[in-house]
Amino acid sequence: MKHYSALGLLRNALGRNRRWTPAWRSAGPKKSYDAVIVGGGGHGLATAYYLARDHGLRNVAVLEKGWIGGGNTGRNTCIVRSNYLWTEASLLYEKSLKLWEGLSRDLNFNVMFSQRGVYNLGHSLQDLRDIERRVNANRLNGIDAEVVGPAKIKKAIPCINTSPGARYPILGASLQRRGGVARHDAVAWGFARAADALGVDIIEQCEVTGIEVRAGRALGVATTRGAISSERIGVAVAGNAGVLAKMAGLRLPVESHPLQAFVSEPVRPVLNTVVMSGAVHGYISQSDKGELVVGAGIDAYNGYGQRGSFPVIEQAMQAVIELFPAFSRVRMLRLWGGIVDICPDACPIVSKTPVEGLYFNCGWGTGGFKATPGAGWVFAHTLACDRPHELNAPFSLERFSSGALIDEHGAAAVAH
Amino acid sequence: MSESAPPAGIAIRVRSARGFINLRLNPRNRQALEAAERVLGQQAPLSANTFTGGEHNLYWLGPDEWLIATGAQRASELARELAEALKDFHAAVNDVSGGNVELLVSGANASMVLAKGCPLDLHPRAFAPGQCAQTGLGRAAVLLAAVDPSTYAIVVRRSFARYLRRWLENADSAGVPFRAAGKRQQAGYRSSP
Amino acid sequence: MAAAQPNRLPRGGRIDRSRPLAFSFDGKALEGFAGDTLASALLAGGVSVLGRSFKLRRPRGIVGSGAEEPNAIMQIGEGATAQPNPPATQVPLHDGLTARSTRGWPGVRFDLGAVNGALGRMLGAGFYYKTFMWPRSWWKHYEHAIRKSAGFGRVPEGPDPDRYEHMNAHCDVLVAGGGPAGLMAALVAARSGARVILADEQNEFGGSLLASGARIDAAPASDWAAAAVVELRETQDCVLLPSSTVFGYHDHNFLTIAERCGPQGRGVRERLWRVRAKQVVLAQGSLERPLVFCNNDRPGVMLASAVSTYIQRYGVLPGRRAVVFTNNDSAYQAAINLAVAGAEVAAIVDSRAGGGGELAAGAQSLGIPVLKGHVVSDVAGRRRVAGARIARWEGRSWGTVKSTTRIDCDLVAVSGGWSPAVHLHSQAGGQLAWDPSKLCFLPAKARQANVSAGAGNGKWRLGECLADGLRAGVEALSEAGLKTAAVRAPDASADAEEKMIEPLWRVPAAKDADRCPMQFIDLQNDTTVADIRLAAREGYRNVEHVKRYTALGFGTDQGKLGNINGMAVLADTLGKPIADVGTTTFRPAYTPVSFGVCAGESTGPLYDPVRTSAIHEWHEAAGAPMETVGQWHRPWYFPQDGEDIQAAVARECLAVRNSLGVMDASTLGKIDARGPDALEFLERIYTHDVARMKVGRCAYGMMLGEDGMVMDDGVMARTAERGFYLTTTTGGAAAVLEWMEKWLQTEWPELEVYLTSLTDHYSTIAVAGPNSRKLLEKLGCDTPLDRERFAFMAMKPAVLAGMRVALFRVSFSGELAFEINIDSRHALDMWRTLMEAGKEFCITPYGTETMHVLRAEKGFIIAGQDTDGSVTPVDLGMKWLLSKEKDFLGKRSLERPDCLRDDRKQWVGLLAGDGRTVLPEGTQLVGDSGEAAPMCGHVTSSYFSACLGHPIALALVAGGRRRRGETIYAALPGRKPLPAQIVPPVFYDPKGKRQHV
Amino acid sequence: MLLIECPWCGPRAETEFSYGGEAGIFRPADPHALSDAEWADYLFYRSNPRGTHRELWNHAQGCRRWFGVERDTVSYRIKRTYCLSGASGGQPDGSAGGLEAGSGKRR
Ligand SMILES: Cc1cc2nc3c(=O)[nH]c(=O)nc-3n(C[C@H](O)[C@H](O)[C@H](O)COP(=O)(O)OP(=O)(O)OC[C@H]3O[C@@H](n4cnc5c(N)ncnc54)[C@H](O)[C@@H]3O)c2cc1C
Ligand SMILES: NC(=O)c1ccc[n+]([C@@H]2O[C@H](COP(=O)([O-])OP(=O)(O)OC[C@H]3O[C@@H](n4cnc5c(N)ncnc54)[C@H](O)[C@@H]3O)[C@@H](O)[C@H]2O)c1
Ligand SMILES: Cc1cc2nc3c(=O)[nH]c(=O)nc-3n(C[C@H](O)[C@H](O)[C@H](O)COP(=O)(O)O)c2cc1C
Ligand SMILES: [Zn+2]
Repeated sequence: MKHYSALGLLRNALGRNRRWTPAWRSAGPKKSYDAVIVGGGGHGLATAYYLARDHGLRNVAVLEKGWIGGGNTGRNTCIVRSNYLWTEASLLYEKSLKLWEGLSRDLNFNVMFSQRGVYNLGHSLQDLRDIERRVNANRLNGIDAEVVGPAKIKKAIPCINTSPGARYPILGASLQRRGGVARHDAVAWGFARAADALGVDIIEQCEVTGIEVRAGRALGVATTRGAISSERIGVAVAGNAGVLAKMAGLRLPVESHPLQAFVSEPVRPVLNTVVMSGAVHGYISQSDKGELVVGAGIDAYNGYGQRGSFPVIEQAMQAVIELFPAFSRVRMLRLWGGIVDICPDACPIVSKTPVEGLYFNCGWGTGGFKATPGAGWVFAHTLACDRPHELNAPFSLERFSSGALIDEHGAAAVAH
Repeated sequence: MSESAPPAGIAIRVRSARGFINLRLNPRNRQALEAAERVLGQQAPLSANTFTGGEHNLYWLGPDEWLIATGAQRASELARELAEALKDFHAAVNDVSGGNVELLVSGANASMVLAKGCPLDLHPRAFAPGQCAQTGLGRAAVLLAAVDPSTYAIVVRRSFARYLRRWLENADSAGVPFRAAGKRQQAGYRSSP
Repeated sequence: MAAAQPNRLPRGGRIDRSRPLAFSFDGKALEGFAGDTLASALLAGGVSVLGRSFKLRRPRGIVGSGAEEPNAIMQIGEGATAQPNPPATQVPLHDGLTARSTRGWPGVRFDLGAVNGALGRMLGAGFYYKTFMWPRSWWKHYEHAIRKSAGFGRVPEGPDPDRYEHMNAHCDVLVAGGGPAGLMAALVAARSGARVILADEQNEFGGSLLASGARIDAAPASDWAAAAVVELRETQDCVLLPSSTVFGYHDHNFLTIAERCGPQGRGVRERLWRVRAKQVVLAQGSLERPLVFCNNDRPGVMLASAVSTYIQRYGVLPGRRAVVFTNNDSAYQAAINLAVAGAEVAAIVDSRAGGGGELAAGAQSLGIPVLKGHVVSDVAGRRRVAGARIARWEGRSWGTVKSTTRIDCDLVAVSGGWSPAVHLHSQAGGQLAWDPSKLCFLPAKARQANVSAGAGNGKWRLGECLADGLRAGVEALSEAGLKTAAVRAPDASADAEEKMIEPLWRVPAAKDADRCPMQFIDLQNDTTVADIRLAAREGYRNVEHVKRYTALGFGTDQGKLGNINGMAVLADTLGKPIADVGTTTFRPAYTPVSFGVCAGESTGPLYDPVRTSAIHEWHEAAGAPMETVGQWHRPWYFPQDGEDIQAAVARECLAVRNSLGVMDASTLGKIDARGPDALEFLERIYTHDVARMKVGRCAYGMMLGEDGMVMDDGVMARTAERGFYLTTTTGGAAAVLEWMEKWLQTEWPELEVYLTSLTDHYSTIAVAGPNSRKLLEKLGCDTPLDRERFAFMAMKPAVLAGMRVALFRVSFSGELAFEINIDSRHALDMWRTLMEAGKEFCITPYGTETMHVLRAEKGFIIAGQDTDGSVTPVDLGMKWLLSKEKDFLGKRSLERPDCLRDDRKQWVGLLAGDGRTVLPEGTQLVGDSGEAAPMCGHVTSSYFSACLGHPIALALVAGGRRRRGETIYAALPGRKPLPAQIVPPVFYDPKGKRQHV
Repeated sequence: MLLIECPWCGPRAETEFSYGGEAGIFRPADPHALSDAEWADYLFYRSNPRGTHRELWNHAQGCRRWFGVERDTVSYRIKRTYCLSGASGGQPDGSAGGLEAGSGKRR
């Protein structure tokens, strides 16, 4: 791997940029690996990176059916925060946020993590109670959080509509200043490049079509590029988790739904932070290039189509205009969808499975981008040690039988 | 663009003094059906999305559900008679007069104004007089019925009536893209430069 | 005095020279004519630099004449009605229009940011990811600087004063695109009696015919188009939508069209057509491709077809001395048009050794020199093309050219061939196939009910387009099951014989591809050939990676101009066929659409219905502030003479406790459940033993989800042996009914039960307080109301004050209380009657806040406030509500290990240690006063109790019930933890005597 | 936006309906006889297939009937819709709990 440095950039520029080498090798699959990660999204790539970096496991392959980052990692609205309600969840996300804070340096790849703050708006008295409760819990868990009133919100976000006459007036908000956004594609590329440098094989255009299980043990995978054996298989395929589970004869408490987002044309800077609202369902930020990036709600039905229904977009538009009446004349440039893996309690599964040597990282639903480094970190630990880290122990499959669900619906109704 | 719009010219009025009864029974139970029809003095529509007129309007709501619209004075008494006639059957008769408001929307452009917020195909071939449907209008759920080629009856839940009225007035005031005039559906409203 | 239009031709064009229009660009006064676009008027006025590129800030001029324009991104108008970002080519000119360029500081002509251009090599693809990381803490400063230069236009300054609306439409055949192919398809469909919608994004139908000298049926092609439009307009069930872009092709043949209504829009600025089409004919036409050579972004390098359009349609001559550069025949037409319009065509530079076909002969007969087997390898000039460097073409894209000669010119008209606009076909999920002879992707198998026609289907010649449109129309009709009228395709003037296009994806330069001057592929994002090569070198080889690494096709034109060239260059770089590289994914919007039109009329006052009770107007008149509960507005409290909320609520509470209060509880959900199996059904739904309820009795009922968590609650009454009246929470009403129906219809269809919503029919008035019985008695009630004959938790139909009601003796306040359910038509009357008669008892209306305080004093829960989806009835201390005799929904879940833990959070009362702090709701509780103690619960409800004279709170506390009497701590932000004592959750009248009197 | 054919009312826009998840999840006859794992399977585990999915929809703004839909979760194409009979709408059936199947069709 070529180290990126200011001098290197200059030297390369003078050399007409001809000396750059691939950020990650296009590796062919070997017959066997110590660990195979299925899914070349942020989570899979981060898992491989931490496996190699922290657990010394370098004979590792990441198998991606298309191009890395082409799943939800490449199609999300990039919101990063850790102000979840329950201690179990917020500690996991906070671990991730801490990793985000050093990630560009760790990876020697600028993932453009921008801590511009995240506002979660409240529009009813019950919203305010929930905000108060969550902010207090965050603070006691050592996570930065504050409650702000309409006047302060208006000051920080001049184009927002805080009029008390609005249909759903803004009564207050929680603010996490350390929250923000990151450049989605760069996260996949940065992890890939850093993992590759540690010897991980990143294998694109390689779809896993079967999982070999004998006597309750996972032995390898069948792929469109041949069979690969490995006794440690970590699956991080987000919306496709159910499909992979079926290959191993398992079912999961997860359902796949389309989730849509859209961007506007680039406009001059108007929105310096991230704004989310559960009641007026929408969330919005402005990218470094100037597009307004807006997330809509999920479509109610199961779907693997990476596209959704237009009425959901209409509702998100109405929500944005409620919050920002001046955005009405801004124009939508492009809209797309991703397949999100929804869990009954709006919390993820990072867990061993009934099949030995087979591990699943899924169920992040509409909010797993922010977890990318943290999820990779705990999943790597789980694979390497064959037991969860204490941070992900609560997120096992057992909770669905024991009843120890971690219900983040309230805090995560717009869980991005 | 600020010039105000010539309204579409529809008339919106509340049909006053209406009473409503919700009737549930399984039409396969002929005896029950006939008992109800005897009280009503008319047939209940069995075809989906239709209504019958007569002394009352009987709207098909579902395969075992009808809305009976009648005079306000008559409703509670009729409900009692129905309940009495059906007391030996599995049936439900509920006076819902207080829960509904009936609006009449009329005018040559009525269907176009409604189409702004209603996903149904309101073309006269698809939704002819005598047809009705429960559907959405704006953000309210309504029962929509084609009374004659330019008149629709809309039954809406009382708590949504204020909203719906406002929605209709707004839709009317924005005019229609082209006038429904005679045979021609439209007159080009944009002159070619 | 009229501003000069130096480039306006003396005649010709579809503009109305009798209607001059004044406009301004960057403050400069200019003039054009009705029928102009902003672009044509600017060109007429001699403006050549219109913008700066995004990254490198190079000066840019107009390249295209339609949706493909990447450079001329404008800011139109000012204030609240400003419009950011439309390309000048798509802005119809109107009088007084003000336009500004959107990039460049201080201005487009002299831009300080242009230093970026000098740093170009460092700013190559992926530059950001490699830098700005040192020192770590500086990133926020770097980011600040990066963000400052973001974006093109500015968001308007205030709320949008214009209106938008939706229109639902249904048709047999939707035709997208009104060029010759689309018009033909629409004609045959219309003549066959089908319901047709024809939409075209331009303000006039005719597509390419509007700028064409061709003839159809021996008349000018535009006359044919005009006649077709007249016929369609006269046909019943045919809807013509000009200025309307079909921007989205969604599932189940649902398409979205944005209509720009303009000044004739009768107050509506834009309208969203939501169309469900049986069949769709896609006749979007094709997009011309530019050629890729050094400095090909200089103002004055323009698409050949755009040159023709400006001359033919707008009467504007975009240059005086032109070089036409092509690899196919179509550009010869531009050369001819230029020459006929009076420009000098210095040369047609044709990469093909054999040159052009019949059109070439025509050009030559006009004296235009044709350089066969040559290319333009570079242009001179910065703010405007000054000359073209011509080199011999050896057929090798990646070599270098030996020597060049310069031809002076101020216009280079380029054509690299045509790409069918397959956008909608692809959005609909259709496949594409690379055609190696036509050098373009053609629509292949469609996934939905659509068929492509015309240039959008790879038919370049007019005659073919007309015939193809007819074919597509006929196919669509037969797929829709409709009869087809006999229609023949008109004759097009003999289309010229053409020679085949030959590949020319990149023009070699004097130096190799990494060292030569920049060769642009995506003009808006400054993506160059070198960038694509760099991306490939760095391993970003998938076309989607290249897109994301170089921003190819990311701009407002979505790669209409550059994508295919980019893919071809990538294919070359990787040594793969273009077909294997493939395209990126096509997505809505075809061209950008405003948020406003997508939102339609459902904004502002129509954003979401406000549901109000039948008594609402009284509350409003009383000046009650409203609380939003679900969609409802409910009176929150009733302030008197300047009272604040605390004072009002204290007064209201005391009034209820001491005498008489009245509340509008109409928003509760109400359901009539009836049938032989109603009892059995409700046994399964509710946790308590419903069978024990006698007719005329009420009970508090609770429903759990199958996961055992509290879902909803309310009072239910048995109205008959087989009939029940159920109430739900305000917010839960609709969901609960739907959920009950789901169980009934899908799981237990054998149960004979009918559920009917009575939420709106009945209004509910709660009369509470020691004097409530006296009040009702005073009004005259046909039923005795005394304690014996109308016991607590009884229900009776009655006539009260002459009105028919259902009376419930239930209490959510703990006081003697009645709930009057009355036909909503009479609710306001009843309310007024109560208020009048209650004067002697100082009757006091109270709102939701007082209701909450009163119930909290009594330890009654509010589902959704004291519960949050993780709370079981056991946690609430309501085990008594769970039947031991029967199964009910959610019961099994309560036996899971986690639900049996005795350290679960349990609902308790809490008294602040200082006796005066009202603990904020949402306060977290900790076990001891240490700073970092783990949380053991939180405050769910908290009020100052005027009747008790101190604050009270309710909380969920881990193992709370066994910890009664213990002290825990409220972790108040910025303060020392405040001790609080755990107490039972009932603060007032724990024996419940008052409600029984 | 999907176009869903209500077995009673005919084809209607998706916005008139609400979704009810996978069809054919039967409520166990005796929940208390189930192990925690089996109960969890009934409660939370779903087949979530990529391809044909049998699911429940409710014509919420229309006739309020729940019915079955067979839909492809990739193409979103609806293969058919059907009235329900048995528990959880598992079995497609015309009888619809004693109601006349398709009596809801347009005249
Ligand atoms: C529109 C949208 C907005 C969102 N907004 C946010 C947000 O603001 N903040 C936030 O935190 N989260 C957000 N999310 C959620 C977030 O994107 C995801 O939770 C997260 O990116 C998941 O990462 P992943 O690596 O697990 O999955 P993915 O990035 O989806 O990676 C999974 C990979 O597995 C591959 N794969 C699938 N099947 C196979 C197979 N058989 N063989 C090999 N490979 C396979 C896929 O091709 C894919 O590349 C959003 C999601 C969407 C769709
Ligand atoms: N000589 C050549 O090589 C060559 C190449 C291509 C085309 N042509 C000529 O171009 C013409 C092609 O005819 P045609 O009818 O196929 O196309 P056209 O270009 O004449 O018309 C297409 C129309 O569709 C509109 N349109 C595109 N996308 C739209 C959308 N999403 N929504 C609404 N409107 C949209 C365009 O604005 C245009 O008016 C013929 O005359 C043909 O000879 C010639
Ligand atoms: C945060 C973010 C910003 C984006 N900005 C743009 C943009 O400026 N221009 C653009 O064309 N697409 C933009 N996209 C959308 C992508 O082009 C693409 O639609 C998305 O990654 C989904 O991939 P697909 O459409 O190829 O399936 C953006 C996507 C994300 C997640
Ligand atoms: Zn229906």
